[in-house]
Amino acid sequence: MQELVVPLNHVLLVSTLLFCIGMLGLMIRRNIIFILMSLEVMLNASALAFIAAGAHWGQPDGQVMFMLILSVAAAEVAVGLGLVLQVQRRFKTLDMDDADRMRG
Amino acid sequence: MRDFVWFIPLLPLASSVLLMIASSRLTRRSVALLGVGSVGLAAVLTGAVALEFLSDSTPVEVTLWTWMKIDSLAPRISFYIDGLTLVMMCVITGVGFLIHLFSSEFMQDDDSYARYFAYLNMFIAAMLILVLADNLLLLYLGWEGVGVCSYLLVGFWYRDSANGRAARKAFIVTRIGDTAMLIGLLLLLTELGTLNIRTLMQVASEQWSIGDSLPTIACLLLLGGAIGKSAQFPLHTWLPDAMAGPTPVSALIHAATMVTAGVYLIARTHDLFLLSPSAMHTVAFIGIATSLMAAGTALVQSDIKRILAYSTISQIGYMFLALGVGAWTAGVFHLMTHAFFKALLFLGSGAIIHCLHHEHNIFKMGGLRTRMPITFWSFLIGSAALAALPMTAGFFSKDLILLQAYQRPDFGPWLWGAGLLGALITAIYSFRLVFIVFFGDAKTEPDREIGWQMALPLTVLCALSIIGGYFSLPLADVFPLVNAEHPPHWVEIISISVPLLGVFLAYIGFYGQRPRIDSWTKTPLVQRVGQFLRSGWRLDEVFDRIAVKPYYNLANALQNEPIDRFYEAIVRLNQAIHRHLSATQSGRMRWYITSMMVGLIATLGVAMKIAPGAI
Amino acid sequence: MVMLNLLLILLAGGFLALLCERIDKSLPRIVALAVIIAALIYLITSISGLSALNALQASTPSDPSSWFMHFKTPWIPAFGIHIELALDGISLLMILLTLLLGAVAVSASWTDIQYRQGVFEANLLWTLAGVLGVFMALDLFLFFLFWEIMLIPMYFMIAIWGHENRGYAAMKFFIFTQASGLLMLVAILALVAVNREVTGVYTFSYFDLLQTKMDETTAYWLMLGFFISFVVKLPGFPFHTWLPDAHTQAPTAGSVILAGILLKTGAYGLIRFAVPLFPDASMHFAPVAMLLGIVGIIYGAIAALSQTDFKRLVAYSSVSHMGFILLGVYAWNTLALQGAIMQMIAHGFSTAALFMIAGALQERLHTRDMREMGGLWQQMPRMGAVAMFFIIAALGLPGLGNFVAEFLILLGVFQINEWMAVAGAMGLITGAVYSLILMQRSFQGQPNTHSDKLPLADFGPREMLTMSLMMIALIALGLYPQPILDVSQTALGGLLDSTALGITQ
Amino acid sequence: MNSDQLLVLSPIISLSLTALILMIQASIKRDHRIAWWISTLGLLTTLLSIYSASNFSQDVGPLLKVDAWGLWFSALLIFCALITLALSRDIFHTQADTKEEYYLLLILSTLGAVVLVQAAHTASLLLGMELMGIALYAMIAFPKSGDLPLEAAVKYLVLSACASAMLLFGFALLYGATGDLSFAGMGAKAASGYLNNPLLVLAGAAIVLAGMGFKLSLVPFHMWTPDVYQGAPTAVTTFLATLSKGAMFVAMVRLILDGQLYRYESLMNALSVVAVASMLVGNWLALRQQQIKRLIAYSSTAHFGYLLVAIIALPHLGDTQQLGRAAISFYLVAYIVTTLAALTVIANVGGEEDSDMQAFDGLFWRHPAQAITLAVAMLSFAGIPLTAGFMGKFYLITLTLNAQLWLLLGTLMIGSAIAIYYYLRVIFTMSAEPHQLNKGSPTVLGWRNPVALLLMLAVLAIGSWPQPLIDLIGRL
Repeated sequence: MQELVVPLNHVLLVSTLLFCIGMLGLMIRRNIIFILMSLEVMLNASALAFIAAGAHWGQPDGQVMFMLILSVAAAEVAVGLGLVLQVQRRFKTLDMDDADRMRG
Repeated sequence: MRDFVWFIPLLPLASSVLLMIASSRLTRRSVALLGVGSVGLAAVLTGAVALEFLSDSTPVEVTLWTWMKIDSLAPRISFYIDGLTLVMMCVITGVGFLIHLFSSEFMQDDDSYARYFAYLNMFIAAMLILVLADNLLLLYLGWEGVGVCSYLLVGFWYRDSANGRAARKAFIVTRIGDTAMLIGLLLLLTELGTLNIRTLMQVASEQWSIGDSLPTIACLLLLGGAIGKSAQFPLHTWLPDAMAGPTPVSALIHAATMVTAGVYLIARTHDLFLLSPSAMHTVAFIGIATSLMAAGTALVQSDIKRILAYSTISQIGYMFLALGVGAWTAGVFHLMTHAFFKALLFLGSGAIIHCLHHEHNIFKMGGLRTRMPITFWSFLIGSAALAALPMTAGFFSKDLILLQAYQRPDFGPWLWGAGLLGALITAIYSFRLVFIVFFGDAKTEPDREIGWQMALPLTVLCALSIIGGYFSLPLADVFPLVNAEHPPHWVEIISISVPLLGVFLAYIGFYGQRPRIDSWTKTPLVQRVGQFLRSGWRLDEVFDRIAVKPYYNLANALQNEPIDRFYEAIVRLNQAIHRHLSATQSGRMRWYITSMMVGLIATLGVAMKIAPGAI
Repeated sequence: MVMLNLLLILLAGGFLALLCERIDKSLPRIVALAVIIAALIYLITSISGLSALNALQASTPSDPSSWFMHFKTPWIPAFGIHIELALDGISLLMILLTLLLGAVAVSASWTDIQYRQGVFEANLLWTLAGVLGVFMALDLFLFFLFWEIMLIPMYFMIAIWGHENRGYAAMKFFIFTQASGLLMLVAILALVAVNREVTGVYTFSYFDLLQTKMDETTAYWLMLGFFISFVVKLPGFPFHTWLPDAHTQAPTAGSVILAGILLKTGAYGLIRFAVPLFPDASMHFAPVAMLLGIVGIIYGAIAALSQTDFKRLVAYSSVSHMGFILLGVYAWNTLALQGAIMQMIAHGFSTAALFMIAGALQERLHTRDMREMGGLWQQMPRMGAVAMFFIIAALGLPGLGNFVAEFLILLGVFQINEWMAVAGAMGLITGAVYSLILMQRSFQGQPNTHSDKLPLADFGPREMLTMSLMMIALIALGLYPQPILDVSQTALGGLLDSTALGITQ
Repeated sequence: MNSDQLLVLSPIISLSLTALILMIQASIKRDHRIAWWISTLGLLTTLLSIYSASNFSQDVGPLLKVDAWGLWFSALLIFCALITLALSRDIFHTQADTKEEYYLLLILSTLGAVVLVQAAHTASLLLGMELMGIALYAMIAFPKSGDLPLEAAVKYLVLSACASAMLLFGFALLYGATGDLSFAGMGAKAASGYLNNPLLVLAGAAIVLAGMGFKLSLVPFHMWTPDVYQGAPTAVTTFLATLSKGAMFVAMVRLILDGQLYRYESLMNALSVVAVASMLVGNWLALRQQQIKRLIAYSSTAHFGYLLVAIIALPHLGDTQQLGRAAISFYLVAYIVTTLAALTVIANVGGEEDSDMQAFDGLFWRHPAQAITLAVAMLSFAGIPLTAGFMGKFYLITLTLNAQLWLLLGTLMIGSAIAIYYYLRVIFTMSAEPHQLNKGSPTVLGWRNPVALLLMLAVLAIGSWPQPLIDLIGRL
């Protein structure tokens, strides 16, 4: 089982880091395009973790999950970009901090 | 006949109810007929009962129904007649009838004629119930009933707030006493298991022995009720103010009947008081102290009714003195004579006030001797009886009290001496009144002389004030015999002469040497003393400061519900939290993500901090 | 079935009142009155045939067959919840009071309610139904249901037809009672759970839960849950603050119902549930409860004095009077309990009448502020005399119902603890103070320059009829309370016995 | 795959077919009336297929676990979808553009939800969740007019995707620790001492629960809720509030039960913290909220906080385990039905954009039926007897008492007490005498009136005659 060159924990650490980077991106970026990119990073972080775990256990399941995540991410981004177009057309900006009409 | 004694209180009660319901539909004449007639009929019936009683003096008990019955508590609506009750009934219905008659003219011009008689009748009914009651609870019913009627009548002219204040004061101050009495009732009921007066007295003497603390407490509590109702120190302050009511009311309630209810109560429960010498002493001392104090105050008043009010307080003080020294019969005797002459005086003053356009100030009167002769003579006779001049009714009763006080072991002579001093002052102030009002120059012209409805009662009361002293009361079976040892002659002589001295002094001071006295009263010291006395020893002020003001302050502090501050604080806290939390909903996505991040970290922290012990 | 029908009559009557508004605007009040009278007649004819009642047969709390009536049918079997209604002496008296005051309330709403009277009368009838349910439900789930449900129509009565500050008052009223109701709900469910641990079955029946054994701490906590809920409704100090607002803001009929009946459900709850279910805990707690009662008596009386709003003053007087009930209930002996029940009835009438007078004044003067009144007797002598009667009744004049109640309570308390009784008796003095001030500021005293000029109509025949009924009731209670005492005694005896057993254990 | 399995999968198949038919229809004739009818019939067919499947329950491969519980909730969710359909019909009737895609999205989202409630595996969970979610983004942004829907959609998309990422990351960690992707396998392996890295399990589970907490708008993952509720068309809000949340909650219960997450005390502690925070913060936020849809949003936070209490109580129940599951089911049903009723009226009265409380001024007098429905819903939310919400609360308190979770019980009561205020405020607003300002009676369109009444009756029926539902839930 321990055929993995890099120990599982290390990979998981990397993917955690990636995840955090994505999250941080979400927290600090205001442009919606960058926000979507950050999301992509987060999703890929978990995909990486799945792959590592699958490799660790010697199962194909991890990679299956990776595929699924890829397609899900693609769908998300597709809808997301559609919305971005609308946002640009309506709000004339991509700065999400301006989208705060609803509050309280 | 005596079995139908319940008819006597029922008559005025029914008339009262009728007057209230049909007030707007009755003419003045029929109102008067109903109001006066019902009491008159009650008086006649009382007379019949009294006559019957003279021939057969066994006490009678009439039970109407059981008021309520819970376990052993079973007070009944039940009447009991013995000598004492009969004396009281005669006074109430007799004097009551006269005063009703007087009122029918006195109140002639008042808009609320029917209401007046309704109240007055109700008072008679309640007072009759009070004296007829065979148990203390029913007595308490009458007791409170007369209190309410007194309240209603004092505040009869309700549109003047001062009257309302006086009425409230009267009710509340007596209510303080009444509450003490009610607690006394609770105590007696709990300890002795009954409120029936005769059973109670019997059980009390069996269960308790002289000097026990419980009877003392019970007596003091009952005494509390008595001093409230009978306006004794320190709960007497309501009575002078109660003069705000119509004058016949003052005559009936605040002189002749209601205020003597305390005397009746103590006389009625004398067996209990006999168990507690200290309570007896208290009664005596309260009596004599009140008597002196009120007499001193009466000396300097200028309102005719207030003078009489203080004199009433003072006279009831004598009755208390009598009760306190065990001179039960003397006390009740004085109660009766006092009812006669004080009613007379009040009605007399009422006549004056009626004819002088509601003038109360004696210094604005004067020279009325010739203008209102009937009033003058009745007032003179009344004052003589009040001053206890020999051969008047007041003389006999007061003399009896003083002599029996003298015979009291230990401090008897002291009580006697104080009583004499009181008698001296009494004579001075009563004749001061006579001299100032009826002699000298006329200052206000009376617009009329009184009619027969007013004159007749005055005349009858005059007669009673003179011959009342010769009545012998059928009280021998009620009270224990007191040793009738005759005191030394000098005691009696002094007792007789002191009032005469008082009259003489009054003559000098307020008629003969008036100017000199007047200048004397202008000196600052006398002024100040006078002021002190006039204010009723500043008691009102004291009570105001220690009780009334703090109570009102407290009430004002509670006006806006301080407890609510606590609940409001909760509400405000929640609102503040809401405001702050709402502020976090800024609408900015980045901030939302930050919150999620924080939440994630917190969840992770809590989840991983504690080692998984469950596995 | 009689009990169920009674509820149905009122519920259906409510709908009828609602519907007939379309036919004629003045019809609903007639319908409401007719419905209440019909219910009253139905109840009286049904109970007059009861041999147990005629023989004044004592009932045992734990044995439903000894009660006057008992009805039980399954409802939610999964939790052992039944529709269980039962009637004993106490319930019977309370139901009669409810229906009588219900009729009074309709009379009070006769001209007072102008806006959508049909909806109002419907709410009134539904409130009555809820209250009847509270007085009859002996399944704790059902009891809680009625307890909460009756508040909703009441809430609407305040929120829709109330006065200027109705929103606040209605909200406060509802939140206080609901929040405390939550405590009771938890206590009920916990009691059921405890009982289930012992017996293994779910049951909400009062008769089964009465014998639940539990340890002292549990009992104490559960008792507190019930206690607080009932005391909020009573209301006892320091939970009374909703009452002045609710009473003041409610329309007249609402105040009548609220003061006359709704408060009594709290007292009823204490007598029926809080003490018998947890006798030992209650006895331990009694001194505190009695103290709260005393504080309530004095506090209510003092706070009443400084009020300028007629209704607010009467509301505080209710706080004071309800203090007597709390005091009496926790003395837990025959005398005090009889007194407490008497107080519920007498206070029901006297306060209802005072609120009606307040309503009548408001209708005529468009204010409840006593600073704008004064000397009104002259213009309205009948109203003045009636007011005087009820004020004097409220301050406890012997010969009227309130005195009998207060006397019995104080006597009962005196046998438990003299000082408590003495402190409670102070309420008689303080009561006199505010009562007379009320009279002084409204009907007596200096006439207000404004109100003096208004042409004010005195009480008319409808109002006088209503008032005389209540006066007669109070006089009857005061002079011959025996029938009432006898009926409540049938229930109280058993209640006292059953809790006495608990104490000795 | 045998025929039984095919039968139990029939609901999913039926929904998929409906989606297909809708697509085909779009290519033949674009008409939204037809689309509406197809969707409705499709959903009804699905309901029927659920009924026929209800006698068989079994696992379908490792991915789906079709049991009575899941089927029952599938039926409930489809009921929600039907209500949403009924509400949507009138909304989009009025708009000029053709809107058939909306129905397709709705069916797809429903399909996702049905998969979600039957998911027994990470992959099916992911698929169900995303299918449901992605369709929802589009539904939220569907109206062409106004900025709010768009803003709501963007927010929901980003935040939801973030939550999905969290969820997946958590699963990845769990997978790393256990080597199994099915819930049951994870639970078994994690519990059997197979693992040498307990922290990984805890961290993974915590992150998963956090991700789910987002979908259930539990504090502190709740912030999107009011904005999305407000911005979305009311019909979609209804869909989101009932179907999406309900499905996710069922999935969460499955994960916690099958994955045996309840064994980890610290995890349950973390859930307790979240529950307490949700109960309090949710109610506090709603306290003086003027937008009624936001108010419902905040109240949903509180209600899922209450529901979480039931989950936390599960391991403490001992012999009354059955009660726990019944409580969860009952409360969820009660909450969903009540929410449907409330939002139906809001859709009716407030229209699409305006959900300000003012629109409800004097509603009792203007439109009694709607007002009474909303009032009943509010009372049900508040837990007043005779309503479904009360029975739910009844279950919940009984449960908490049995589990002896005093802190949670206390919070639950405080939360409920606070909640009375704002629910009552709605009722009070409706009972005010109508202002002249207020525009007559609302435009109540065709279907909605009977729908509202139906839902009100359901709320009352569940509350006053709960025995049938109790029996039904007991059999699950």
